[in-house]
Amino acid sequence: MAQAEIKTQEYWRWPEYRMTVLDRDWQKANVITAGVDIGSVGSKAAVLVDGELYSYAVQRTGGVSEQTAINVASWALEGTGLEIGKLHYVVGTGYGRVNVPFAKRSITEIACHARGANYIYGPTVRTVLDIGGQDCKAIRCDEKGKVLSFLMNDKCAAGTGRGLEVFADLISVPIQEVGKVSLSVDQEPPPVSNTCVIFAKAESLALLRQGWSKEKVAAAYHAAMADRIVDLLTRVGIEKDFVITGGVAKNMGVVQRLERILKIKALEPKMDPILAGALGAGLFAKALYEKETGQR
Amino acid sequence: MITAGVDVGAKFAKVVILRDGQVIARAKALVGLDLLKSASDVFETALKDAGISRSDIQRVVATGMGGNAILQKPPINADQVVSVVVAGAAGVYHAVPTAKTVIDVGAEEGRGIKVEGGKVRDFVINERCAAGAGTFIEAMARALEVKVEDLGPLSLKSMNTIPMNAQCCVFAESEVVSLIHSKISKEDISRAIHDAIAGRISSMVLRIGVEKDVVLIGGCALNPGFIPPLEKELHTSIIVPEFPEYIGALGAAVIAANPLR
Amino acid sequence: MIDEAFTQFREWIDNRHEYAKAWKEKTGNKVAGYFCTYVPEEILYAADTLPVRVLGSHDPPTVTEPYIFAMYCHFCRDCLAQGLRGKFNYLDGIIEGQSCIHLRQAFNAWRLHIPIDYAYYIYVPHGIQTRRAIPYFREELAQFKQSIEKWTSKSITNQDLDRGIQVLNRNRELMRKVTEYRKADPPKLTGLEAMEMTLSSQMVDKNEHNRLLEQLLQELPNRKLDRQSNIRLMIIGSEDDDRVFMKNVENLGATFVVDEHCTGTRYYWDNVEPQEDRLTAIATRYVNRVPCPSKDWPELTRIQHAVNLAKEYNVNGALIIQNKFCDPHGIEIPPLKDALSKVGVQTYPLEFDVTVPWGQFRTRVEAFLETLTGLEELF
Amino acid sequence: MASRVEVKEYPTEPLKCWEQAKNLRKNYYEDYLHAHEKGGVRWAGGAWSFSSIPAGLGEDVYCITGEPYGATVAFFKDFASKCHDATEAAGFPRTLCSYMRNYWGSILLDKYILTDGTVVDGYPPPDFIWQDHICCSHAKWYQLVRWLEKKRGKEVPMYSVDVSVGYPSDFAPEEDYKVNYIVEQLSDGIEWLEKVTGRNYNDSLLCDAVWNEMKATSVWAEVCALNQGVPAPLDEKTMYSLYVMGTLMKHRPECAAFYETLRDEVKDRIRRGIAAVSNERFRVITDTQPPWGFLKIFREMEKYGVVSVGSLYTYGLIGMWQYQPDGKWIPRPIPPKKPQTREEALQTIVRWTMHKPEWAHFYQPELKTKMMDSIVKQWKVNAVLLHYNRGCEGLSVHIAENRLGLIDTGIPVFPFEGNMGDERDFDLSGTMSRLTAFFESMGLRKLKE
Repeated sequence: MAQAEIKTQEYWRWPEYRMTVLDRDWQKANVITAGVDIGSVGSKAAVLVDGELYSYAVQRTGGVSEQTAINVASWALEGTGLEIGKLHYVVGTGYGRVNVPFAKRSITEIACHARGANYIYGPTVRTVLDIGGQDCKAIRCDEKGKVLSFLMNDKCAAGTGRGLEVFADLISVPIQEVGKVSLSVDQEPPPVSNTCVIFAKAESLALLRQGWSKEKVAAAYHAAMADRIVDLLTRVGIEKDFVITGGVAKNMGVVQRLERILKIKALEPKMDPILAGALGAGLFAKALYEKETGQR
Repeated sequence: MITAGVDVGAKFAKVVILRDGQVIARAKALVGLDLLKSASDVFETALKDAGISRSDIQRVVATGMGGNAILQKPPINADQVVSVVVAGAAGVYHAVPTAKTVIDVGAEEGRGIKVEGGKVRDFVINERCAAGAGTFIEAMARALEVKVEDLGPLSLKSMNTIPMNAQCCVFAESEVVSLIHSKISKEDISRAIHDAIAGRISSMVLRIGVEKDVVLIGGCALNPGFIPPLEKELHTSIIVPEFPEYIGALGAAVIAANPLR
Repeated sequence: MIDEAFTQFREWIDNRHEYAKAWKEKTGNKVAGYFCTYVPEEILYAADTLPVRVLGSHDPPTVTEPYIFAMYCHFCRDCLAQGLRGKFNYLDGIIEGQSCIHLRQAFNAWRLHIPIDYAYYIYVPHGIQTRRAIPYFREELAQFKQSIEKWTSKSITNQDLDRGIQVLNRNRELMRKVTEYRKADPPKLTGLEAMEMTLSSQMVDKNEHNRLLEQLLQELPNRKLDRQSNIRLMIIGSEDDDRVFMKNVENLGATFVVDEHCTGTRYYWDNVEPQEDRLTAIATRYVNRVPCPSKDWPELTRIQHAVNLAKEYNVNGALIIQNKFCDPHGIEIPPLKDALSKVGVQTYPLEFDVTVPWGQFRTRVEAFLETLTGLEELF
Repeated sequence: MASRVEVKEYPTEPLKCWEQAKNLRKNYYEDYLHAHEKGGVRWAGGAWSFSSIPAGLGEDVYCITGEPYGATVAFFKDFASKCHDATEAAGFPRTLCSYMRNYWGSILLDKYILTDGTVVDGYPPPDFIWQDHICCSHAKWYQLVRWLEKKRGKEVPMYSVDVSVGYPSDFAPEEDYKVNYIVEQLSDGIEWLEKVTGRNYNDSLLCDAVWNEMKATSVWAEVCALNQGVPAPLDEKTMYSLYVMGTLMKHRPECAAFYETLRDEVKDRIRRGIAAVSNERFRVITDTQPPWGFLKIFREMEKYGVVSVGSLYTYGLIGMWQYQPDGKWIPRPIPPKKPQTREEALQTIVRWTMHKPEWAHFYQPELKTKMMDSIVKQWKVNAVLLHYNRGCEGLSVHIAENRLGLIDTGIPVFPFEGNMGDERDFDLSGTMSRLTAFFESMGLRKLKE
């Protein structure tokens, strides 16, 4: 009996990375805090010295969030001479926020993304769109990065990072590339009609088999994704300045389509927007530490 | 008389070659973007396996999502296309003649078919939501970070039931993630996943009514974790024929052998 | 005593079926299931029949597919599923008082597919804002009373009706008294406790429920809840008996201080005002009560009532619960949001299904609580 | 494909009164739009509202009924999806009635669409709302129209009639206290109409309107009864453009007149053996509103020689029927004499309306199953296609029970999910492949590409 064996090349798997800001020295700092953002797909740790980003790491969330938390935090500290024990205060956020063993407190990614966006993009930010692995959040905030109101996508992951991963796999294009690929069409095809991740995949597959190019299908998929996200944004109401955080913020295919539909430009990120949640948590950690030690 | 059935499914293409009612070859492979090519390759393998050539085969009947792609197209030159429902019924009649109810769970579709002597009396196919289909299991396996084939066995180790809402596949996936984060064991989560999918399938099949014998076919029939909860939901024992994923192709081959059906 | 009382409420809910069966044993009388709070229980109590409301089990209703298309709310499917699974096989009758067409399907499927001696549908008018509703409903009630008399083969006298009215009014008064103590800061009881009080009252003999409420009320004033909670929440919307959700939310440090649900205050907010013609008195109560949105037109009176509650109970924010596919409540979400925000009450909408995905909802609710407190001290 | 079966081809030809139908619809929407320019009054309400009552306000009273408007929107998918986005942005759940969402969306976008797809800027608000409450959404729908208009600074008075008194038997007199409950609301309504319009009410116009309505709804049933002929002179896709007149203006004289012309033409088609579908060989009926954006499924069906001869929906949403003692289901004959007074008119129209065939299943699924079974037998139907319509809880209510009931009668049943007004809930390719599988299991083959 013949049986072809199954190869799985993981186009959805994005690279994990870390970095240290060399021109900063934690030895000279009064307050060393960290924010650990355990998302449903990616986990991020940001270490802050006196409220400035010092080092960070981004990796995929594992099955056991405690372990993931320890791994990502340790990796962020790698080679800095710092260790988890030396951190003054750690705040956990994201899906697994309550499972960060060394965090003194957990705060939702909603509050953290608003605060983090305020740090990354400055006080003019009023609307934050965070496109995460399985959730999509539209947040309205004030000049301090305090949340005024927010909305999350309904119980459907269409228009989230997870959907993109499934799609990248389908058209065998690395996840970091799909956005770019989707833009390389001379004319925008109609969006895939289906929002359910599985059916959108099936629909895209059918299109590919009808002879559509990868680019064209990618465009159709991204367009549908953008439509979904716009629905959410219009519900919460969009006000300038508008920024996008989370992993998908790096997907030009989604971002440019959003900007086209909304007729509003998203601010250029000064640093990796996937860090917004962890940064916000780190900043809250600083505030909490100062509160605890009576410095505020 | 030699006939062949080719089932071009959403994930796999399957071929069955029949000589006077006896299966002489089976083959399957993942389908790529080019349906005709994928199907033809599997077809070739099956021919080799049977030690015959296309000209030895009187009739070829195609079925499955991509069946039309090989209709009267070389090298297979299928003579006819029949729907998965009709093929499934015919295949089950050949494999388990006593069957009254057929449950067919493939990659993207779940189906329930009421059969009488190989004829379709009524059927139901899952509509817009893919929960309750093979892809669902795959997505869950990825969320749990276990191999798809391990998920079923894992679930059998669990003693606990956790209600899980499987309306939407990815929604369920998020539930899985939150279960992971709330320290539920992989065994229990796998169990919850299979209970949920069994719930979806059975509630669909109940529409057409469940009459013994109940036969489970399609790729998901290979998943052991799926059968106990399904039997529990439907209050009946379930028969899984040999090579359940080939039943559609078998049915097509059977229909090819009896063109007057 | 207080904790015993609340434990008793909880146990009544957890053992609802055992309770009803035992009651039947003990009294030899009939037990009637009902779906909607528009069923005039006064008349059933007058006939010494125990009305028990069919409420959620929160098991996925996997057996209802053949009878109810899944675009109808999970609650009506959950109700039917329990019937089909034999959970209510002790019922002598099943009754529906007209409200939404979702529950109407649960009733009809029950009538058609579950063996039961007696099934009755009361055409409770929808036009409660018209002046014609009360006299019309009085006629419907007369027919219902007749039918019940035939079924229980005992005639219902004015004294019987007074007895029925008295026990229900008493139950309503007592539950309203308990609710008063939710105004206190911190409140004297949690939202979960309040919910369990109401749910149990829809399941057990109200005479017994009243006795327990009376005892509870003696000590409640002196109760100190030892839980620090700084956020006063309101919960509003469709039928809601999801105790797990209440517990989880209150574990996050908020307290539900009032609700607007037919499984909450809406059930006991209005009494029957005595009149010479008892049926007119009852009809008047059900026509003028705080309405289900399905009957609340052309004016949006329920929303005004919800706004008043929000003010009286001094709430910081409100969760708007919509059972997926519940049209009457779904339609009112935007005006309700509007009206509440006008009095400074922020809201967050949540779509409920038969099981609530706490993992997902937790983030929404926690973030909502954070926006209410604003994490002020951290900015 | 294996050998094709040769089938007899019937002669076919387009309907002569087609243009007349088109114009009636076109004018209807434009009359509403321009009512004020002619000094007229315009009102909004449902297709089932007692439209003959406002007719007593004068000859220059124009209305727009909500469901047909929602369907018109649905027919133009791009505009429909803009409407859905607008209502969801406003915070309404997407699971609500899709006609209602199309209608609200049109208001939120402040755009008005005509039958030919022309989108006019500025949604014309009605002078008053005259509605009845039949499902959970009907009065709520217009209550929210009112709320939306108020946000735009326009006060729209609303009156809605409660008809939720159940469904009377064909073989016993209606219960007076139920009839009177509705009649009293209507007479209160007349006073209300006078108050909000400042006009004097004309009872003889009311009597005319009631008479027109009974004629129109009875004659439409006669037209449908003619479709019992083999080959069917009309197919359902065509009937959709014809029954709609009754949903727009059942109380108007031109409606009754049009149905009489149509009836005579269809009789003539029967005499000459003219078929709607030339290769008719398998007759089906459907149920509930179709997914309006996808009427091509009917053309696909024709490739298999399948013709839909109608549905309880097309026959009985507007058409009035009744059972004879012998069990035959026939067009409901209109009363012997025209009502002369307000009281007579109200009594007559209420008793008439209570018997709407499509009203029965709201309370008793068994009655709908019985009517569908009568259609199957009297119209010689081979199978029933049930549209589980996510867009309309009112007409889909109890539909699963109807499926079970029909299966018991031995007729093959094919249920499919969709939505009359929201294309996101309808999967064309999936539905077609399931439908094909069904036809195959019925022994049918594709006759033409």
